[in-house]
Amino acid sequence: MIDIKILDQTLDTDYCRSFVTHPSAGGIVVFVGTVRDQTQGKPVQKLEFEAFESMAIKEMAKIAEAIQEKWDAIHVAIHHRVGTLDISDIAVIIAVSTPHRKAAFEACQYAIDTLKETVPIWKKEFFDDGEVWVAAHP
Amino acid sequence: MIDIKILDQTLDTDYCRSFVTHPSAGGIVVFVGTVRDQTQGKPVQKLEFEAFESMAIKEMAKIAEAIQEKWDAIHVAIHHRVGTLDISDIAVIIAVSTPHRKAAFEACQYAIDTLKETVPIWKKEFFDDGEVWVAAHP
Amino acid sequence: MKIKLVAYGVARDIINQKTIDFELSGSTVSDLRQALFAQYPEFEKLNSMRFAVNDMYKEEDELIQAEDEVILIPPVSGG
Amino acid sequence: MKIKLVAYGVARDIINQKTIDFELSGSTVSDLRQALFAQYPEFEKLNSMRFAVNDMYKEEDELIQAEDEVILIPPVSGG
Repeated sequence: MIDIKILDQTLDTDYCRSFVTHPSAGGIVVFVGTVRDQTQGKPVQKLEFEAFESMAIKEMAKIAEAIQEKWDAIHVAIHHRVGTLDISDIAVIIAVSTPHRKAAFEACQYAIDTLKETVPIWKKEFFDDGEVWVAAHP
Repeated sequence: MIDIKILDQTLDTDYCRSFVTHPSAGGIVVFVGTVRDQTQGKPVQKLEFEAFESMAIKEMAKIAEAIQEKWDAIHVAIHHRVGTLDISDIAVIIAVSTPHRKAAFEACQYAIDTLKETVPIWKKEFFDDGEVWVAAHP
Repeated sequence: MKIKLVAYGVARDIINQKTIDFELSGSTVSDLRQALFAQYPEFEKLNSMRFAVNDMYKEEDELIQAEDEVILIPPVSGG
Repeated sequence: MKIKLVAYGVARDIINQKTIDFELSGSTVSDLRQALFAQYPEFEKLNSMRFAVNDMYKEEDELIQAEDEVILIPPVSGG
């Protein structure tokens, strides 16, 4: 099964862990991305995430399907937060269960790496002296 | 910080995730090992875990310290269950936070691989027709 | 032909609005890129700009139809 | 010398009890291994057998003291 969500409220690690739990699973790997307090040494006050939701959901589903195809993943949950986040808030959760644990690590890492390249979600960092769309400019 | 526990009650994924959360963390990876319903095709009824607790705690702490040393892990939580477990129950949780996410995947995988080699904990599988200490014999 | 553009993130800041009607003389994504960058030179400074129609990324040589709503996708930064 | 052995997992099944007093003629882990395996040949069938004193694994050439409590550690299978 696949569970893809874009939410404007606190993400739930245990929900995702529970969703991917399966009697045949040999390993569950959960990646949790949280808001860092600085970017290259500059203190971050807060973040805003904006998504092109219909396409973001489809791109996340593509990642989940690719994982099921390539690593025989049993269940996959990908939840992404939007709206305003404070330091240490959870921005993304990716949970993967596989028959053998090595595959769960590889699949989960592939998922977060790919999400950061393909899913139309944008992060704006707020500093003391201004705001910046992350990764927009060189 | 390091949180090492051997518990005879349900392990808590969200506690471990929360424990390793840190404002400087770029990634949190949580491995959750659950009880599988079969071993090489033979249905498993339940499991029992037995630990040589004083040494198991120390060996788990060594793993956590090695992770902090080698991958600059910020916080590490390793919780292992003992006693009787049913199918899909959580046997082990390893949570690691690091400044950059790639390190969290590597460190967490190292931790579970090493735990399975060095930590004095033993698993007995119960089948319809008998019971077996896992990995004891070729 | 006239198409509708929808902008997210820094692309919305550059065109200064979420949606605009855009007069496109060519017919491919590449034509749109050139016309858009000519009108808003700030796009040149971005790390990348992609375009999507019907929730799918479009390659440079793909065609744009008159009724299409084209989404402007600047460098993504989720996760 | 007389030492105390404490057995876990399949090792406890083999010696049929959790702790025994064991008469050891040699002084190293290697000597203990030989004497123990001679008395309980079932140990030969295991994938591995390690020994620990004071919560630490002991190598084959390390010494065992008369007051030591030696833990028998058959193949571990945690996780």
